[in-house]
Amino acid sequence: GDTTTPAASGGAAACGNYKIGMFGALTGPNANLGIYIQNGVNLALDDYNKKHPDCKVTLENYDSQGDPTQAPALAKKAIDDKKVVGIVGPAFSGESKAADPAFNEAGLVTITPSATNPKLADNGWKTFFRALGNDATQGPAAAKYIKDTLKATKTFVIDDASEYGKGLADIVRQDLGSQVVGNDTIQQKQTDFSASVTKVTSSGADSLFFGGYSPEAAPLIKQLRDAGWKGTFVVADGVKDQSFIDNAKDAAEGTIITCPCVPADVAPAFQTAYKAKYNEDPNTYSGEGYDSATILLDGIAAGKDRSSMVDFVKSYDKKGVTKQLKFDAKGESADIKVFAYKVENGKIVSVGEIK
Amino acid sequence: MQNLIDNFFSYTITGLTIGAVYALVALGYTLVYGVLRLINFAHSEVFMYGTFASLWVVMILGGHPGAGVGQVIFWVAMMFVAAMAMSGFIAVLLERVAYRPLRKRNAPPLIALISAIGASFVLAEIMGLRSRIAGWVGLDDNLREYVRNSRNNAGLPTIIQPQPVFTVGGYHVTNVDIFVIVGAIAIMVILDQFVKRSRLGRGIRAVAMDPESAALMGVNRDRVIQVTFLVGGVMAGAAAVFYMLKIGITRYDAGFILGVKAFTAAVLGGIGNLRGALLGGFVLGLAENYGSAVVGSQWKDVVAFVLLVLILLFRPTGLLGESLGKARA
Amino acid sequence: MSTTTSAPAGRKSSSTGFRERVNNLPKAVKIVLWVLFALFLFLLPVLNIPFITTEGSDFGGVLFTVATYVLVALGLNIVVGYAGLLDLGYVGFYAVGAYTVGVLTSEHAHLSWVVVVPIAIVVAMISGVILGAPTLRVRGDYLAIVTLGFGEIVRLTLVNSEWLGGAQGISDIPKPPGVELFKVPSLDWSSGAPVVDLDTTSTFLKFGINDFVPYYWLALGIIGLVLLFDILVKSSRVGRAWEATREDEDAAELMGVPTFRFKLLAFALGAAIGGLSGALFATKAGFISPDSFILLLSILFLAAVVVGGAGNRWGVIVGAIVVGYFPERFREFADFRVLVFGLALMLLAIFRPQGLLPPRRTVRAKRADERQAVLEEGEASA
Amino acid sequence: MPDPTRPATGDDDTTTPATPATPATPATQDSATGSHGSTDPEHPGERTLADPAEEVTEINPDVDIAPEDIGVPVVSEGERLLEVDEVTLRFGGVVALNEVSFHINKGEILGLIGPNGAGKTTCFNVMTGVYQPTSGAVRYLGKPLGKRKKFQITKLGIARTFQNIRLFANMTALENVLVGVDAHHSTGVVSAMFRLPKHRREESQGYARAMELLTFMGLDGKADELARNLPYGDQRRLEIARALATSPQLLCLDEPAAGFNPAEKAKLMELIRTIRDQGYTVLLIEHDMKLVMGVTDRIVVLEFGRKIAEGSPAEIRDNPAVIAAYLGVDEEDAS
Amino acid sequence: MLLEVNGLCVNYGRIEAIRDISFTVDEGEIVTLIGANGAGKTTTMKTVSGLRPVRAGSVVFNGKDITHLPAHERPILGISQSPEGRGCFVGMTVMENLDMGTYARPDRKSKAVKADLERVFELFPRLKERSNQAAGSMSGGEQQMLAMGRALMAKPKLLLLDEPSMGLAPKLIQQIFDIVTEINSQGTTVLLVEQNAAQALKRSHRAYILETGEIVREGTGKDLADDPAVKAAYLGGDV
Ligand SMILES: Nc1ncnc2c1ncn2[C@@H]1O[C@H](COP(=O)(O)OP(=O)(O)OP(=O)(O)O)[C@@H](O)[C@H]1O
Ligand SMILES: Nc1ncnc2c1ncn2[C@@H]1O[C@H](COP(=O)(O)OP(=O)(O)OP(=O)(O)O)[C@@H](O)[C@H]1O
Ligand SMILES: CC(C)C[C@H](N)C(=O)O
Ligand SMILES: [Mg+2]
Ligand SMILES: [Mg+2]
Repeated sequence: GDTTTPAASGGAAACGNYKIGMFGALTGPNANLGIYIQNGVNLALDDYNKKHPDCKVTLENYDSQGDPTQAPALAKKAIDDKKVVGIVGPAFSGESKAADPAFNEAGLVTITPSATNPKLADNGWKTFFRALGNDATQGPAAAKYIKDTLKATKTFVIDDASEYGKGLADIVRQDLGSQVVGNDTIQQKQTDFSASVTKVTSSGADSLFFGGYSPEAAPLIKQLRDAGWKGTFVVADGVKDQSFIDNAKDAAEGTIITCPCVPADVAPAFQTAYKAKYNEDPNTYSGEGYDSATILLDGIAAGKDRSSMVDFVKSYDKKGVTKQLKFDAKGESADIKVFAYKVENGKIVSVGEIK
Repeated sequence: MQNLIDNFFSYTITGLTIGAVYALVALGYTLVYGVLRLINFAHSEVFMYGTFASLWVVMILGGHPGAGVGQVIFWVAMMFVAAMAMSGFIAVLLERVAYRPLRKRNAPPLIALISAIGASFVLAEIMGLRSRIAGWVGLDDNLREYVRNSRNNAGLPTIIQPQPVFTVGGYHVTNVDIFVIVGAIAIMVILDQFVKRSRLGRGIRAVAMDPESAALMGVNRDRVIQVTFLVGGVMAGAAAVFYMLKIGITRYDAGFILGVKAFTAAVLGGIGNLRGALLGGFVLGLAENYGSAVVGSQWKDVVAFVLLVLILLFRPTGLLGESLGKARA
Repeated sequence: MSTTTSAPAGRKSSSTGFRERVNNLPKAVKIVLWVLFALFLFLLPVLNIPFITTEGSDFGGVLFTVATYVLVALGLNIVVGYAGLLDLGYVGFYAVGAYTVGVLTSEHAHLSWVVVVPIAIVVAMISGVILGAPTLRVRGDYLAIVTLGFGEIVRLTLVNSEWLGGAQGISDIPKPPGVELFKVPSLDWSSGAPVVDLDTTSTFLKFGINDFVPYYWLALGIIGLVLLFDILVKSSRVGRAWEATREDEDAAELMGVPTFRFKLLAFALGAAIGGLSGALFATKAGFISPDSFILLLSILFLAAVVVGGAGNRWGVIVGAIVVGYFPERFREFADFRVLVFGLALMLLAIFRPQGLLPPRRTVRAKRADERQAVLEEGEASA
Repeated sequence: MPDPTRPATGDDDTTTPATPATPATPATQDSATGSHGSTDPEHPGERTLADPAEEVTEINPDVDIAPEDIGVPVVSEGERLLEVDEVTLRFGGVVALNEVSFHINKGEILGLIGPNGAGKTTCFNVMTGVYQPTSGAVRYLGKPLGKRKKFQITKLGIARTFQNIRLFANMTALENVLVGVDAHHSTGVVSAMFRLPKHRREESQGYARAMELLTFMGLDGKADELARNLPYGDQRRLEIARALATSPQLLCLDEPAAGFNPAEKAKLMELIRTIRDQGYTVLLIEHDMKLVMGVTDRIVVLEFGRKIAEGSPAEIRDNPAVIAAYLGVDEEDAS
Repeated sequence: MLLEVNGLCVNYGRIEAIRDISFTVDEGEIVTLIGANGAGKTTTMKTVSGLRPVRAGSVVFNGKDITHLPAHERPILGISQSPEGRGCFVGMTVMENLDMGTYARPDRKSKAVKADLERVFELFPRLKERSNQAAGSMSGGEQQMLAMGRALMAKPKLLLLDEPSMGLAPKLIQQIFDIVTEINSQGTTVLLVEQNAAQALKRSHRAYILETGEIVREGTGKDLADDPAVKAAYLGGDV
């Protein structure tokens, strides 16, 4: 956009040496999801710094490993760093719930490119913004896909008891109604799913929805396939991660993944730039990460600091690479789309928007 | 409950397979507890290294689904060799580094537990940081595959395609199920005989009960302890192979929970008692599965621990009783 | 620990010579030293002393964490150090304390913090009795696994119970009521020499979300009280009964010690202190979930007690500082910090097998052992 | 000797450390020689032997260690204190006690003898609540002990020592005795926490009594030594002190002279008499006939879990059944 | 000379338990050490069997310097000890304990072992009766028999007996001394520690008297037994 502003031309004196924060899992089992986002954010920074070579903005990483218990301390660290004017993240729903109260109290803006639990927006946090659709739309979309596209009639639903996984699975359960033939809950870090496998196979389900992340999804489907279960495995954005396929190997084939993230080809210019930098296609939430960072960078360019950033984001309304970037009163994205993906020949490919 | 009745055999078979893994790992706890009277906290990592060894050997040999019988047998045999060697080695190393120095300093048993915990962290973290560590060594690109995403899961290709062999009560018992259960029992029978026939068993018990008198009988304590760790490690290696065949995925922290379970199994059966470990492993595996069926998978571990508490209340030294005696009042 | 390098803190020093010298000082001087030491502890979070202050994470928060570890270690020391009961599930009581606060102030009721903390202590104590009454008959190492099971049962119950907030936990735990008495400015060392930074202040005692220092002060005060309690109880018949039970349960019983009752008492007191610590944790965090109460924490707590010197309260405090502070201090090792921490535990175990500050009797025995080792090795190598 | 005004605590830091009771002598070779016997190192064979009495720690029979009033009904001298009534105890196939009956009168020293494995220690175990008899009963002051716990029985006034020493190895001698004294104290957490008067009174009285007992047993110089560092003989004596500390009516000694040489045994014999004279009743298991005959008023003989004889020492010495079962033919040698 | 101890010094920390003691045991002898509590008898025994490290001096067995040989290698050479306090493996049965005695015997699989077992059972019928009872639940005296039996099962060249009569009934004490004499006559050399000094001296070829860690007198058993000073000090003279 046209972001040449007085602040930037004001030279080094007015330059705030601002930083933006990236809050999410950069290491640990879910690191891929964080890194996809971080890549997008970095790209936005590159763009900005190219335009403002005399007043660069730097990125500060807050690696939560996706662990809610580590989140509050990291939030505190970000808050104490007065140069940080906005946060992209927290990436996961669990850690958002743990960290956002502190951000709210400190008045530090957070734009999450990926945390999808609907309840996050209900806390009245002034600093909370979500640059994508939440699970209140993803859940029904998944249910719709199962019913209408897969034409499945018996669905088993499993969740991982996490803020995200359970929240999403419950919505799916509700939408599928009587079609749900069984439920189960597993634990994060669990590896032996034999009991769940027995339940699924004996229920006669032709499809299984799993609300959770890839470290559990991979062994779950592997053990299901080993036990001879032939139905369709449906998961959501938490499993849209290359490591799912790396680990489940052949068992991953045919898995349906829903995601409120746009496919790479929706924004060709972004796709090209991304590919040039990282030598691969943009992945889950890379575009959303780019957009979220861009909003904050636009704010910096407009001379906003930490305290004035909230209002800037609130009134933001521009076209980003993924969608029209605009937030409602609760901080939710105004423009919402959910897409379906499928695992084919060891790749996650888009099969179009779920409408 | 209805679920359990309907799928009783299914839960039984899956319970037995995972129980077999618990039992083999439990042996390591029980053996070491037998000589040193301490919980070898790092035994779970000994097991975890075995899972990686068995995984890597399949990767090196290019294991893939749908191969011929001969090839599969070769792969599986190599998995055992690699895992047992790796786990045995780690166990012996552990004894050297984390326990022997303490023994030489007459450290109280609790501090040995701390040393073991430290060793457990170190071993797990080394595996979890293998990509970083490999980076320093300037790793050849060919090896990238082995260290990629070192904190995430690593999956084994399905080299044995599970095939139903026969059906009980509506459940198809697969070749993998049979292999795991029969294999584990066979290994344990061999171990039991080995310990009984060789002087090792007597040596272990003697050292545990009275190290001074044992020395007077000519028992070499250091050697007995070392062999004990080795045997425990080799058993964990075997368990690792069965685990990989059944579960198919491992991770740098995969040992932790399994270790807790296996130790529970050892206590359940009567710690220090080899057959107790076997029984404890199977009982725990079954209880978990039956429990999951009745009250839901999320309560699986709760069922296991409640069972443990109940059994200990009624049989304070485990199902088969411990084989370590106490002096009388 | 680095704090012991400063003057009065040296009381913790393991050098008996130093300790004797301190003990021989006139009473007035001792009191002054103690007061200075207390003042130092009070100001520690705002002094921002280079090297000691953690770069990676907020120092006030780290100090608070260390303080909860110290509290937990004092409680666990009663169980493990005094009564000799190996408890691998201590985090269970910590969780009970935290969740009592969570449930009664946020999830299902909105009672005042001041009311809830005593309730949390009592609930934790009751849970200690409930766990102890049936299981304390189980001996030695079996108890370890039973308690471990208890810790896991508590955690899994939290995960799976909707009523307790499930895996998502409980948020919006209110802050304790504060009084704003005075502001304490902090020191800024960025220019090399300390400069008083009037902009960064902590208010005594205003409990907010983003200033952890007042929580540290609160915890410090509570530690003082618990310490006093510990000293008084240990030096009584109760302390001797624990010790006798630990040494030889049958013999103790035959000498008239109702060992079961005393073990249960140790369990209950330990649990109460653990619960208190958990309550503090919940208060400061404002958000608790089952992930905060994993088995690993029990093990770290135990490590604090053993590494410090089970049975010696000053030792376990040092141990708690090591276990609570080092992982934060090691943040610069980033990914390698758990590895470094593990190595540190192993090295501590090997080079301080009796703990950093072993109990008095072990010190004595150790000195004899060392001399013996020297004599024997001297000959063996000759 | 430690300052008697010092509160008796086992704590590390609340009290100023007492000066060590036995100053540590440096471990140099020369400083340790020459304190015993003669010193000509060239001719060890020429040495005069040390006076054996010098080797034995002096006890102080004059110290008043009479049992404290613990609320047990007073029985007068000669009345029945404890009665073992038709007690049978089986361990699987082994009948350790077979309908054994005997009684102990207040103020006497009763010997319990018999071949190895006859059931003597088991008898102690039944009397102190370690085992429950399969049938029969143990009556104390006329009331059956029933299912009372071990510590309750101790509080009623039965105390014992162990055949294999079982001290609290890592506590000091003083602390060991204090644990025994504590048996009749009741301070709990609350009174300790607020240092209530009851607590202070019990602590100071307990400390005084413990020191008295140590002095009586000749161990006052070793009050601050760890039990495990004491020589064997001192450990045996400390066991007796600890048992006496519980203010028992009945003191049961299980082979207290095992491992002692004749001179030491003689001392012990004196000691046991003195203990009785201070108002205790003593039940003694011992294999050394000289000791048993010399000190006991009455003897009960067990064999294979059965009582085979009972009577005065002189009667027992001449009882043919006892000779056959226990003493053996060459009686002179055995003593 | 089967055993030769030269200038031996052993410490427990700063306590010098034995100082510069020297003695010898000839093949086929019974040699007794007597002395008061804490004189250092047990320490001497433990040093010979390797349980205590030596500070100075040497131990030579059968011409071989074994001063620093680990304890567990000494049974192989033919040294066996029945320790003070018995040291039975409490959780093992009586039978298993006796089995442990043969642990280091080169001929442990031969028939000789069976014969030795019969012999031990003959000496101590109680052990045969209770061969499946846990050693820890045996009475004190029964455990003493077991310790002795276990040492015999090792068929040593040199048998170290530390207070074998402790806790035994008078009749059995008699028997123990008979056994010692008998196995000695069959060729086993015995080093004996006894508080029952009168008996021990009567049965032994030679004896040493230990006082506070030093040897203060030596002589034939008979000479010492007749020595009035020894009588007064250790034989319970006229007490
Ligand atoms: N727990 C037990 N299980 C089996 N048998 C036992 C048990 N306790 C004791 N016995 C047996 O009961 C008998 C009596 O033992 P006890 O210890 O009372 O003998 P004792 O008279 O004290 O002998 P000693 O003089 O050798 O000490 C012995 O044969 C012993 O083996
Ligand atoms: N483990 C130990 N630690 C410290 N000192 C010890 C230890 N064992 C023995 N001693 C000391 O060493 C000295 C010699 O003890 P030792 O046991 O050899 O004597 P002993 O002649 O066998 O006596 P007893 O007749 O009591 O068996 C004694 O002073 C004793 O206190
Ligand atoms: C990165 C995403 C997969 C995170 C997920 N949508 C959550 O809410 O936790
Ligand atoms: Mg006995
Ligand atoms: Mg001795």
